[in-house]
Amino acid sequence: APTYAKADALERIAKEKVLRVAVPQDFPPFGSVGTDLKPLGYDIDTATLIAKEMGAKVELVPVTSTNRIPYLTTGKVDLVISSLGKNAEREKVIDFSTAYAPFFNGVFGPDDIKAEKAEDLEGKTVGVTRGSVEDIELSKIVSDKVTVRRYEDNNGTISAFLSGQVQLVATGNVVAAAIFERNPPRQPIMKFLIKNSPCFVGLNKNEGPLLEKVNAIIAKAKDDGSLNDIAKKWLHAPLPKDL
Amino acid sequence: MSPVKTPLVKLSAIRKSFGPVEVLKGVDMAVEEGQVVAMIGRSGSGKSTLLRSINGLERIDGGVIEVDGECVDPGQIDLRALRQKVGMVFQQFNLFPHLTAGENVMLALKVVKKQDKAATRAAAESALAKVGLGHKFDAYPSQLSGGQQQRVAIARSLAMAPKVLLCDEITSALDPELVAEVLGVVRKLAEEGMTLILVTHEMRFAREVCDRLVFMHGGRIAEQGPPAELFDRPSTPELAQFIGMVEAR
Amino acid sequence: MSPVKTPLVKLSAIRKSFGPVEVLKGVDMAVEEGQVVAMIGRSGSGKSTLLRSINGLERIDGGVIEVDGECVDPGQIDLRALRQKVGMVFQQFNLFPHLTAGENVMLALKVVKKQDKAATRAAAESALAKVGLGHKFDAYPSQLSGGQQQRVAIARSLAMAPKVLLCDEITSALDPELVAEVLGVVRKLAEEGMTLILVTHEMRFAREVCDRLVFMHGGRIAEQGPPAELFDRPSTPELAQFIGMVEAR
Amino acid sequence: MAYSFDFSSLLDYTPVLVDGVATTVGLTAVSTVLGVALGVGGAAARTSTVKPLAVVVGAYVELIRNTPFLVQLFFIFFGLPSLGIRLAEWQAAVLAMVVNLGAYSTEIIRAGIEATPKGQIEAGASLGMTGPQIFRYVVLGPAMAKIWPALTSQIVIVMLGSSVCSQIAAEELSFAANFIQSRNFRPFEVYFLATALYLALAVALRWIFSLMGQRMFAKGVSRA
Amino acid sequence: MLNFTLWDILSNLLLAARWTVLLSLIAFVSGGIAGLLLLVARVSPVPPLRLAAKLFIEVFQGTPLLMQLFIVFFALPLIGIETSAWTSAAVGLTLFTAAYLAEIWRGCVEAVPKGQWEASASLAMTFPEQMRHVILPQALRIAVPPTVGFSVQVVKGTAVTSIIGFVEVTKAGTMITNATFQPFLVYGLVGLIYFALCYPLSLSAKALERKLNVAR
Ligand SMILES: Nc1ncnc2c1ncn2[C@@H]1O[C@H](COP(=O)(O)OP(=O)(O)OP(=O)(O)O)[C@@H](O)[C@H]1O
Ligand SMILES: Nc1ncnc2c1ncn2[C@@H]1O[C@H](COP(=O)(O)OP(=O)(O)OP(=O)(O)O)[C@@H](O)[C@H]1O
Ligand SMILES: [Mg+2]
Ligand SMILES: [Mg+2]
Repeated sequence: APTYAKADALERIAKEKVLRVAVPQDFPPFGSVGTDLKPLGYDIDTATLIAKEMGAKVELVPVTSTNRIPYLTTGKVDLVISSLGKNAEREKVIDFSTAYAPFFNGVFGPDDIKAEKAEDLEGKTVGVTRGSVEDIELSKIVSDKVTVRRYEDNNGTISAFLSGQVQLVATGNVVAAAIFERNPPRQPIMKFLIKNSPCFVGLNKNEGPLLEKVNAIIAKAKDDGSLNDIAKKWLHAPLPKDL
Repeated sequence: MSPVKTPLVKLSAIRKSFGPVEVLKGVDMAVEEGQVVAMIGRSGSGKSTLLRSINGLERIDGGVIEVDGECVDPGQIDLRALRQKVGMVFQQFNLFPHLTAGENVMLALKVVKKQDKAATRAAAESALAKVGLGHKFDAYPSQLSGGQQQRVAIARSLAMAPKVLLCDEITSALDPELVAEVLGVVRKLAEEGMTLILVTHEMRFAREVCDRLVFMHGGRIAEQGPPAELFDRPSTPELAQFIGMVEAR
Repeated sequence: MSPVKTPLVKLSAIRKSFGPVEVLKGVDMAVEEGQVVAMIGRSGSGKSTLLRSINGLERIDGGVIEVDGECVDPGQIDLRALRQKVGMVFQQFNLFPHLTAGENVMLALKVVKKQDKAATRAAAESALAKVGLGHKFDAYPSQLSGGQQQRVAIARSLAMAPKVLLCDEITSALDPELVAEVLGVVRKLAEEGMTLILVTHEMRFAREVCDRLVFMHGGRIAEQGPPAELFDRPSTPELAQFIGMVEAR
Repeated sequence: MAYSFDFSSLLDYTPVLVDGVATTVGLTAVSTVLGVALGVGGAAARTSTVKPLAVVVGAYVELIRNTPFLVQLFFIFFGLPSLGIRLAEWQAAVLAMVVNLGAYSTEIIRAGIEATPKGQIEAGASLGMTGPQIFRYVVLGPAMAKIWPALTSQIVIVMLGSSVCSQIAAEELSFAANFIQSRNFRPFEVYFLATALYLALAVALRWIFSLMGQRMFAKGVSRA
Repeated sequence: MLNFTLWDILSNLLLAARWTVLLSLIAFVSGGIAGLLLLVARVSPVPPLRLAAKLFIEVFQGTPLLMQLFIVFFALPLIGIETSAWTSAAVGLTLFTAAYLAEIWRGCVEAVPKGQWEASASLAMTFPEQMRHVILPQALRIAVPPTVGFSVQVVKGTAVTSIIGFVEVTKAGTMITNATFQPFLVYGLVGLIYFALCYPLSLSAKALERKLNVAR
C-alpha cells in the first residue's frame, strides 16, 4: 500500500495518551473557529469523544481539504475527522471507518437564480472546494457548459460565493445552513441535492486494531445517544436512522 | 586696421559658488571667431566649471555670458538654442555605449535637428571621416580604443556644426600613445579655423597650437596672453610655480 | 672582476596566452640584486602581464621564473613563499579602504608574518616614515590624496621586506602635480639599493633613475640596455617610433 | 522506506498539468509585458522633477513592496467586490501580478536610471537634447541593459509567486497539482513533479531573457 | 451565533502576527548563517564546492517556496525524518533565505574591486585570510542595505507557511474572513499589519544605503 506510517498507531496512542486528529476549521458546522480562533463543531466534538473513549487527550490539527491526506499518510495525525467522504479511488489509499455523520451535498445559491437540476447549471459559474466529495460528485454530473471554479479550501469557496465571484456553490446542506444563519450578504438557498454522502473517519492502511477500535467507539456512541447529542447540537436534527 | 570684431564668446564678471565655496570669482574673457584658447591652471582652480558654464551645464550665479551675440541668462531654462551653437567634448568621452559610432553621431541630428535620414547619415559619415574614423561607423564604443572613442566624441559634436567647441582635458583619460591621435584631430580643427576653448595639461601642444593661453588661479584669470610669452616670462609667481611643477617631471 | 652573481629574478622563455591570444611569446630577462629596471612599450605589449607573472597573479603557460634561487612552478598553487619575497605596487593603489594607513601596512605583517603587535606597529611606523607619511598613521585612505595613498601602498609592500619590488605604472592614476612626490619615494628606494622593476611612462624619470631599460613589443623584449643608449640610439624601428610618439607631445 | 512512489498514476492527468503549465506561462507572459511597461512609466515618474507624481508612485511602490502578494491577491479578488469591482480569477491574477511586478520593476529600473553616469546625461544635454529625449534615447537603453539581470530575477520571482493564484482558483500549475493530488491522493508525486516543472520554467525563463538581453543589448553595453 | 467585533478581529490578527515575527526571526538568523557558508562555498577557489553551491541556489531560487515547504513537511517523513510544523517551517524558510542571501552577498563580494583581491594576494595572504580581513569586511558593509531589504521578503514569505498548518497572519485572515464575511476589512487589516512590519525595515534599508553612499 502506498502509505507510510507505522502499523502500531493504537499502541502509540495508548502509550502516549494523545490522539492526534486532523479537523477542519473552515467548514461550519463541522468545523469552524470561535472568536479565539480555536476549532469547534461536529467534527471536533466527535474527535474529542473518540479520544475520551480511548483514554487519550485529543490534539486537534486544523487542516484544509487539500492537505488533510498528506497529514495522515505522513503520520502527522492518527485520524482524519474532517467531513471526509468515501469513494473507491480514495479507498485505495486510506481506510475508512463506519459513518459518523450525515452529509447531503447540493447546489445552493441566492433566490434570484433558478436551478433545479444539473442541466440548469449550464452557462452558470459554480464554486466548489477542490478535492471535496461535492467536487467529485459535481464533476460527474455537470457538462462542459458549466463553469466550475475549484478553490483551495472552504474559506476560498465560501468567500468566492459571498463576494459574488461565483453564482452558485456546491456544498453540504448543513454547511449552507450554517452560512445562512450568520446572515451573510448573499444567502445560500438549496437548489437541488447532489448526493447523500455521509462522513467517515479516515485512517492509514494497515491500522487494523485502530480501525476496529474507532468503529467500536462509533457504534457505542450511536447506541448510547452521545453521537445523537452532537448531531442535535450542531445540525439541529437527530441522527438519521440509516446511518 | 580691421573693424572691431564682436567676440563670439564673451564672459563678463562670471561668478559661481558650490554651496559656501566660491569657485569662480568674477571671470572676464572674450574669444573671437577662429581663435584657439587654452586654459591651464592647478586642479580645482575652476577651469572645468568655467567651461561648463559656457554651455549651461553649470548655472552661474552672476555675470553675463554672451555667445554669438545672444545672452545666456543665468536663470534661463531653455538652453537648447545655445547648446546647438556650443559643442562640448569631455574628458571621459561620454559616448552612448548602446549606440554605434555612427549612431552616436546621428542621434542628435535626428532628434534635435530633425534632419531626415539621408542627411543625417551623410553628415555623420563626413564627421567621422574628418576625425579619421570613416571606417568605424558600425563599431560600438566598447570596440574602440580610447583615442578612437574620443575622436568619435569630437565628431559627434562637430556634426552639430557648432560655432565654438569646448574641450575639457580631452586627452587626460587616454593612454600616452593615444594622446597624439586626438591632439592631431584638434590641431586640424584649429588649422581649419574652428573656434576652440581647451582645458589641457599638454603644455607643448598648447604652446604650438593656441593663439592664447589663459592661466586660471583660485577662481580668477591670473594671467593671459600668447603662449610663448607666458611660458617664457610669467609675470605672476603662481604661473611661474605652475610651469615649474608641470615641467619638473 | 667580480664573481658571476646569480640574478635575483630570472625569467626564461616565459609564455602566456589569454584564450587564443598569446600575450607573452617567450620572454627572457634577468635582474640582479640592487638593479633598477624600467619596462616601457606600447599599451598591450604585455608589460603588466609580465610583471604580474613574476609574483604569480597570472599563471604562466610555459617557461621558468626563478626568484632568489627558488623556482616558481607554472602549476604551483602555494605562492605564499614567493609573494613574501616579491612586493607589488599597483596603478590603482588598491589600499584596503576599511583600514587606516597604519592598519593597511600592519595587516599582512600580522596575518602572514604572524609578528607580534609591538613588532608590527614598529615596522609599520618605520615603513610609513620612510615614505614621508609617519604622521598619517591613523588616516583612512579616503582622507589621503592620491599621491599619499600611493605612498602608503609602497610602504605596505616595503614593510614585508621584499627582495624585489614590482611597480606597475604607479603614477598613471595621479594628478600631474602629485606625480613628483611618488617618484621621489621611488628614487630614494633606488638609491638605497632596493631591487626594482618598474613599468612606467615617465621617460625622464626612467632615464635618470634606472640602470636598465627594457622595451617590450608584441609580447617580446625587443630591446634592452642602459637608458641613455636606448634613447639616443634605438636599434629597432619600433623603439624609434615609440620614442617619437611619446616625445611628440 | 515504506512509501512506494507511483508516478504512473499521473499520466491520466497529463492534460490538467499541460493546462496548468500553459496558464502559468500565459499569466507570466502577460504580466511581464504589462508589468515592465508599468515599471518603465513608474521609474520615469519617480525620477521626474514633477514632485506630486514622484510621491504618488513612491507610495504605490512602498505599499506593494511591503505586503505579501497573497494578501494583495485576496484583496483584489475577495475584497474589491465589496466596492462593486468584480474581476474574473484570471483578471484578478493578472492584475495582482502586474501591480506587483510594476512596483518592483519601478524600483529596479529607477536604480538603473540613477546609475547612468552623469556624463552621459551631460553629453546629451550638450548636444541640445531635451529631458525626455535624453531619457528616451540616452538613459533608458543602457539602464535596461544594466538592470536586465535584476529584472529577470524579479520576473522569475513573480512567475514562482503566481503559484499562490491557485488560492483564487486561477487554474495554473499549482492549481493543477492541488487538483490532481486531491483526486488521486498522491501529493508527493504530484508536488515533486510540479516543483520540477517550476524549476524548468524558471531555467527556461532565465535562458530566454539572457538570449533577449544578448540580442537587444548586443555589443555596446557590456555589464561593466 | 458568533459575533466578531473589530477588536476580536484585530486582536486575533495581532496574536497571529507573533508567529509571523518569530518565524521571520528564525528564518533570518539561521538563513543568514547558512547563507554565509553558502557564500564562501560559492566564491571559493574549489570548483566542486562552487558548483554545489551554485546548484543549491539555482534550485531554491527556481522553485516556489510553497512547494519547498510542502516537500520539506510532507516528503521528509517519507525517508524517515520526522518533521514537526515548526522544524519544517524553520528548515524550509532557512534554506530559502540562505539561497537568496548567498546570491545577494555574492553580488557584494564581486562589487569589491578585483584590485583588492590582487593586492591582498600580493601580500601573500591565503584565501581564508583574504576573505576574513580584506573582502568580507568591505562586502558586508555594502551588503547591509540589501540584506535588510531582503528581510522584507522573508517576512512576507512566512505567509506561505499556512500550507503546513501555521496560523500566521494571512491564515488567520482567511479564517476570520470566513467567519465574518468582511473580506475588505480583514484583508485590509492583514495588509496593514504586514506593512507595519515591513515598512520600517524598508525604510532602514534605504537609510543605510544613503549613509553608505555618503560615507564613500
Ligand atoms: N558639483 C560640484 N559640487 C561641489 N563642488 C564642486 C562641484 N564641481 C566642482 N566643484 C569644486 O569646484 C572647484 C573647481 O572645480 P573645477 O572642476 O572647475 O576645477 P578644475 O580646474 O577643472 O580642476 P581639474 O584640473 O582637477 O579638473 C573644486 O574645488 C571642486 O571641488
Ligand atoms: N585577464 C585578461 N584576459 C584577456 N586578455 C587580457 C587580460 N589581461 C590582459 N589581456 C590582454 O593582454 C594584452 C597585454 O596586456 P598588458 O596589460 O600586459 O599590456 P600592457 O603592456 O601592460 O599595456 P598597458 O600599457 O595598457 O598597461 C592586451 O592585449 C590585453 O588586452
Ligand atoms: Mg577639470
Ligand atoms: Mg599595463
